[in-house]
Amino acid sequence: MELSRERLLDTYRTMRTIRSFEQTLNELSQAGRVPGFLHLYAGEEAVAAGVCATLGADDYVTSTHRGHGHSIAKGVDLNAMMAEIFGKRSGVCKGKGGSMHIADLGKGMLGANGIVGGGIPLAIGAALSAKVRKTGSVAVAFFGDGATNQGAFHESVNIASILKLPVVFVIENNGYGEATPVAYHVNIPDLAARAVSYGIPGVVVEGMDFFDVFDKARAAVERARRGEGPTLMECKTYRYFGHYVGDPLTYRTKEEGEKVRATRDPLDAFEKRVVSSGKVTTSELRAADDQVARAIAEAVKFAEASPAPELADLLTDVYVQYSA
Amino acid sequence: MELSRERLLDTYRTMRTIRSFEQTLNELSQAGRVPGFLHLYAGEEAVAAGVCATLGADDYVTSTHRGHGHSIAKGVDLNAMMAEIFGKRSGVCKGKGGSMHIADLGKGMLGANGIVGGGIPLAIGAALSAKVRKTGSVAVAFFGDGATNQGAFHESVNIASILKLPVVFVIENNGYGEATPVAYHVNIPDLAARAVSYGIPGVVVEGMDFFDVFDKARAAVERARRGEGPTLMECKTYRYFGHYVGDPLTYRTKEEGEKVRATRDPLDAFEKRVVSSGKVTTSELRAADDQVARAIAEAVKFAEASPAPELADLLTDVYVQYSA
Amino acid sequence: MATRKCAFVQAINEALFQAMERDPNVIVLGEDVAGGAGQKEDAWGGVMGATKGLIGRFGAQRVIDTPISETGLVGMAVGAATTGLRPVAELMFMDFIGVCLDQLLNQAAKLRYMFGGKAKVPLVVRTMIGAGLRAAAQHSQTLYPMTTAIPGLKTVVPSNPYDAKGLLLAAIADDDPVIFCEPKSLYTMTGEVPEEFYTVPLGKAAVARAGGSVTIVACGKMVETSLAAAKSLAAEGIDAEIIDLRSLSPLDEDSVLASLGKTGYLVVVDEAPPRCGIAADISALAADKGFDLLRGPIRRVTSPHAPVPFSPVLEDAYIPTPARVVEAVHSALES
Amino acid sequence: MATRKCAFVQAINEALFQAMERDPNVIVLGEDVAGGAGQKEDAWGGVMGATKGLIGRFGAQRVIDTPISETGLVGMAVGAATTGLRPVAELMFMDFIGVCLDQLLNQAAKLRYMFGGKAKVPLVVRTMIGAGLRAAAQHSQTLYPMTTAIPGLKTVVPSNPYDAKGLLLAAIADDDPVIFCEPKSLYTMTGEVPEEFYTVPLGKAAVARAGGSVTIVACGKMVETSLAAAKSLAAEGIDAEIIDLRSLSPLDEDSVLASLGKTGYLVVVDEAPPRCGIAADISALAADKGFDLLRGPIRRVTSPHAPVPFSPVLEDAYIPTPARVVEAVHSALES
Ligand SMILES: Cc1ncc(C[n+]2csc(CCOP(=O)(O)OP(=O)(O)O)c2C)c(N)n1
Ligand SMILES: Cc1ncc(C[n+]2csc(CCOP(=O)(O)OP(=O)(O)O)c2C)c(N)n1
Ligand SMILES: [Mg+2]
Ligand SMILES: [Mg+2]
Repeated sequence: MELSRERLLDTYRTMRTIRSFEQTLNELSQAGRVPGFLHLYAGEEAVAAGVCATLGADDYVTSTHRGHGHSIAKGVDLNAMMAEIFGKRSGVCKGKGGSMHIADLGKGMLGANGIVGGGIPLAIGAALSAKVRKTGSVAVAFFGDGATNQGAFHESVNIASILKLPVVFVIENNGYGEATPVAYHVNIPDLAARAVSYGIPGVVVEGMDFFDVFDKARAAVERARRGEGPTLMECKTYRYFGHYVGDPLTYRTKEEGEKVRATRDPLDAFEKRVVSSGKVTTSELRAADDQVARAIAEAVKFAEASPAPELADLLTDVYVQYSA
Repeated sequence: MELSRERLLDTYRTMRTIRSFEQTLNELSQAGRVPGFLHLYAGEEAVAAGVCATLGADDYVTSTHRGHGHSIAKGVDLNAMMAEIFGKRSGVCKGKGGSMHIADLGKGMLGANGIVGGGIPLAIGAALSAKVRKTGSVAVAFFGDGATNQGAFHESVNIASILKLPVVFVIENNGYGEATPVAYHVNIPDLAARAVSYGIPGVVVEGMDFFDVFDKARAAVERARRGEGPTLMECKTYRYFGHYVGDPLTYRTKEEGEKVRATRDPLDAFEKRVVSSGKVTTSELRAADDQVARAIAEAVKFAEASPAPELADLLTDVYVQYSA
Repeated sequence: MATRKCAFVQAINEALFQAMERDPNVIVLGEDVAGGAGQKEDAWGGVMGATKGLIGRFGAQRVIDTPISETGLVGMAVGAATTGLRPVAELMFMDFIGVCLDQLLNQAAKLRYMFGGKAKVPLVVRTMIGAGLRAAAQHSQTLYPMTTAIPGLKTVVPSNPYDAKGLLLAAIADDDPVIFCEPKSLYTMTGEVPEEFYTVPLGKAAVARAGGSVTIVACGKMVETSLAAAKSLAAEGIDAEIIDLRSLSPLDEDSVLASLGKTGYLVVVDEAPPRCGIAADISALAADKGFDLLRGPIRRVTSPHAPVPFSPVLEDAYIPTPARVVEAVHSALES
Repeated sequence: MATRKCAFVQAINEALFQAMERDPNVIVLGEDVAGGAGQKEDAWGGVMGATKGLIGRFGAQRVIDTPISETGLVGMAVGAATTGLRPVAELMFMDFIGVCLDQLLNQAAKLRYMFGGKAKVPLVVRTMIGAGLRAAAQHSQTLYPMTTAIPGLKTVVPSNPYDAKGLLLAAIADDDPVIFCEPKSLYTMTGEVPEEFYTVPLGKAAVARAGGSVTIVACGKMVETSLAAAKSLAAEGIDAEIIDLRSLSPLDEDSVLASLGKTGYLVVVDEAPPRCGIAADISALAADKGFDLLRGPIRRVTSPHAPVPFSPVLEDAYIPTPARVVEAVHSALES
């Protein structure tokens, strides 16, 4: 474990923030206090945290409909995220995007995306930009197991391979695309095997283990930064909540979820590992929990207290300039 | 060589017909006697002939912009094809489709297609139809190396795999997509390796050798008919003419083409093999050549003599029925 | 016919059951149309339950869950339709048409013509349209102008449960490809629906409200909006006639012109943005074939030329309201 | 400025050279835009030669051949535009928009709005449109109504070499995504073109012919058709004014209405099929804001509601002709 105590605590805070953010939203949404549809990231924290821990501020990520975790891990402001989800003017997108379109280009977060697979081409574009402008940045595309069946995935990975773009493709294989199990929607045990089609490395990752994600992401990011081209990482993970808040979850057993929580929970695993390493104490982690809880409560308060957009906002930001 | 003398002669006639058809069109087009753009199949005869020799009249094929060979091998009437390419009312599509849209559903030919990769989803649809209606038919999708980089390819092969559809995917790897060499547009030596992504067999085929194509296609078609799902065949082949009639062919050397013609020509190879087997004589083949030459000349005469479409045809066939 | 109150989404569901009962060549396919749990009674049956129960009744051969591969699934439906089946494919949200348009634009719509009439494509693509659910810019669009513009496709938009069932059954029986647009904000709307099989013909508009002062043309959710506007207008003595187009292609030009002949004034209400949309299309019809009937300018009430915003206050301002329709009618009548 | 005769396709080529010279962030990408032969002087430079020579001058880092993967290449361009480049992507034929629409409809067009104004997408997509080359139904469409309808995109259609160069340079300099439609049948048209860098502003129509009897609105290839019609009309004493829209979005409403104010009569000529197209769009504008100026019905001359046929005799009957424009003008003036 080469990470410093500070970085380990940072990482823990990131994962705990994601978990608490999603648990809080689950409750708020079920109570009818948040508009719209929410896709929660709880359970998959180690993927976003592990990958983003290998990135700098100038690196890019593209995300999905299940994007809160990526935004938090990439450092997007919690208050601004929460306000966005509430549809408020103080939101990171002025309330125009909502949960499915959170973006913060200043943080290299190129957007959640409501189109399955839609962010993958954008990621190779960011990588092309880095390559042509020689900025040294790397781009990461996060997407689900289901998204690997979209044409956009196939075309993008191939292009990235032949142009040797500095990009890492991260499959978050949480076992399902909506209600459809991965064993139904593909005919192969490991999605990482699809790397063969593009002549790039394919890596299977234990996505519930921050350290496995971190190590393998670091290798992939370094490879990309060296100009050697893309890597396809498949992180085996699990989503704790339904596909969306309100999903009756009829397609999987209660036991399945309970077993994952009991045996593979990414926060538990992390805690066990770092505490037993002696680098971080349990009480430090509990203090972090409290800190996170306060930050989330603060974010909710901020969001609720923020004013709604103004009607004039309806017609701004469609174009930079739109007239003769 | 288990094929009977008659079938061998049939095969030869098919390949010779394709070759002559294309040579004739090349001349007619350069002389300005045929409207529109033409993509010629000469050089790739063994693929269409070899695959279609394993199919029955009730089996389906989908084709590409380079579709004359598939149509001829599937038994579409020569006169009707030629008239179509001339834009005549006696054409197989009444002159409305032209070279890039030749189709004859009665022969199981579901259409040439001007959209690269566009026919592949149609082929899995025909296979689904066969499966649901339990007709025992098989569908074959022909497409180029370049088309394997289209999303439609990826999505279709995956669906076919998980639904175990009776379909065979035939890549005609002729070394180029337009002016772009395959070694540029993909990063792997064999496109057949893409089968790994779908958990289906991938087979590399010497596409200039009718017998190799025939044997491997037969295995794939039988597998499909048994309900065991799709196969991805990569036929290594070569196109003798440019991408389209008029292509300056600046992207490949003259020597490259001459070498293929001298060493791998599918008609020469076939002739050598069947004559040395003793099943067919050279003079039988020359007689077939004459027969084919007459048929092509006949087709051109038919096409040229045929009347143009009538203006009323402009508005028919848009819908089966279009009114309240 | 025996009728009873039934929600819009149930009317859709019932139509699918009845079509599948009558014809073994009708199949349903799409993402989670069965719903992941195979034969189980509690399978999703589509994200909104529109296909619920079909898998239990008709089995996985005819109710086919697909991967998230719209080009593959829509194209497969086109190919299946050309070779003997009558597929009903679900494109979950019409916003997703961008990942599969080619199979509609260049294949389904054109095969028959390109093949000189030798193919037919009896395909239905069911898809959800419209805003109002706080689903933001990529899940709220009203994109039927795009398919209406494509020769070779038909486009249908029901505005109530009765039409939803009858139009869907007509679409499935039709031998041409039909894009069947379901306004998602109407899914919970209830209305009288016959239990039996019946069809509502494609290409025939309905008079949703008879009146003599002004013609309001609308479809889908905007029929409800126009009816609400007509109620306020009636209170001021303005008697609006509302034409519910039901089919956008084929278009029932006669009904629009007949109403215009009665009233002389026209307002077109549409949820799509203004450019190259249905509101423009109907205006053009009236300004050409109906010019002599027109007694004033043609006003359009549409969404603005902007994406659909997430925030409820903005989204509510985005969608045409009864108040805006009333205002447009006033403006049409006053000039 | 020094001008000389230059073909439309050369004007495009020159604009690309000049834009790339001025700004290292401008890149060109697409299928065979270099052309397979790498740095060689005789590389294709696009199927029609529009990008010829760029690879030799700017190298493979900025002139990028892509696989046949339109979603990948257009989406890559969108992502690159959002992160500092100014990509000019080539979508060879606009007919192929069906395999990549999502990246335009839901990404390029909406990122800025969805992100609350924090992104800009300075992207140009160059694409060929139109019939006349015997290229049949999947290589001849006029699909700009589709992109015009999408809020967040701009759509431009030049009608001559001068505008082609100036509009393309303006599009590349523009900070919003622009769909740049090149009528392929105009590629060989010649005209006076300045050698220097210049721009023609987006959103400004041109008066292609001044006149007082009737307003004809057109764009692209149909400007030429309308000019030919005006010539015959002039012989009968009908003095047509022709408005060349140049930009479809933003639309120069004022120029259309100003001309209508002069003439009182309107004919809209467009190569796209009639439903939900530009002809309908302009009609709707006139029937609303220009109603009081109208002295007769608005006639539209468009392609029929049918795919583009292959056979030359049918294709020639498909595309609007000067004769049909003349007829429409007669009909507009007579009623
Ligand atoms: C193109 C497209 N098709 C379908 C959908 C509807 N949809 C939203 S999320 C989802 C499942 C995605 O599965 P996966 O990629 O595994 O991501 P996960 O939800 O499991 O994180 C689907 C089908 C969509 N948003 N976009
Ligand atoms: C979607 C799409 N993109 C681009 C084209 C233009 N185009 C026509 S043929 C062709 C090359 C196809 O290459 P390949 O699949 O290898 O087939 P080949 O021509 O070599 O037989 C291209 C790019 C097209 N017709 N459709
Ligand atoms: Mg998943
Ligand atoms: Mg090829």
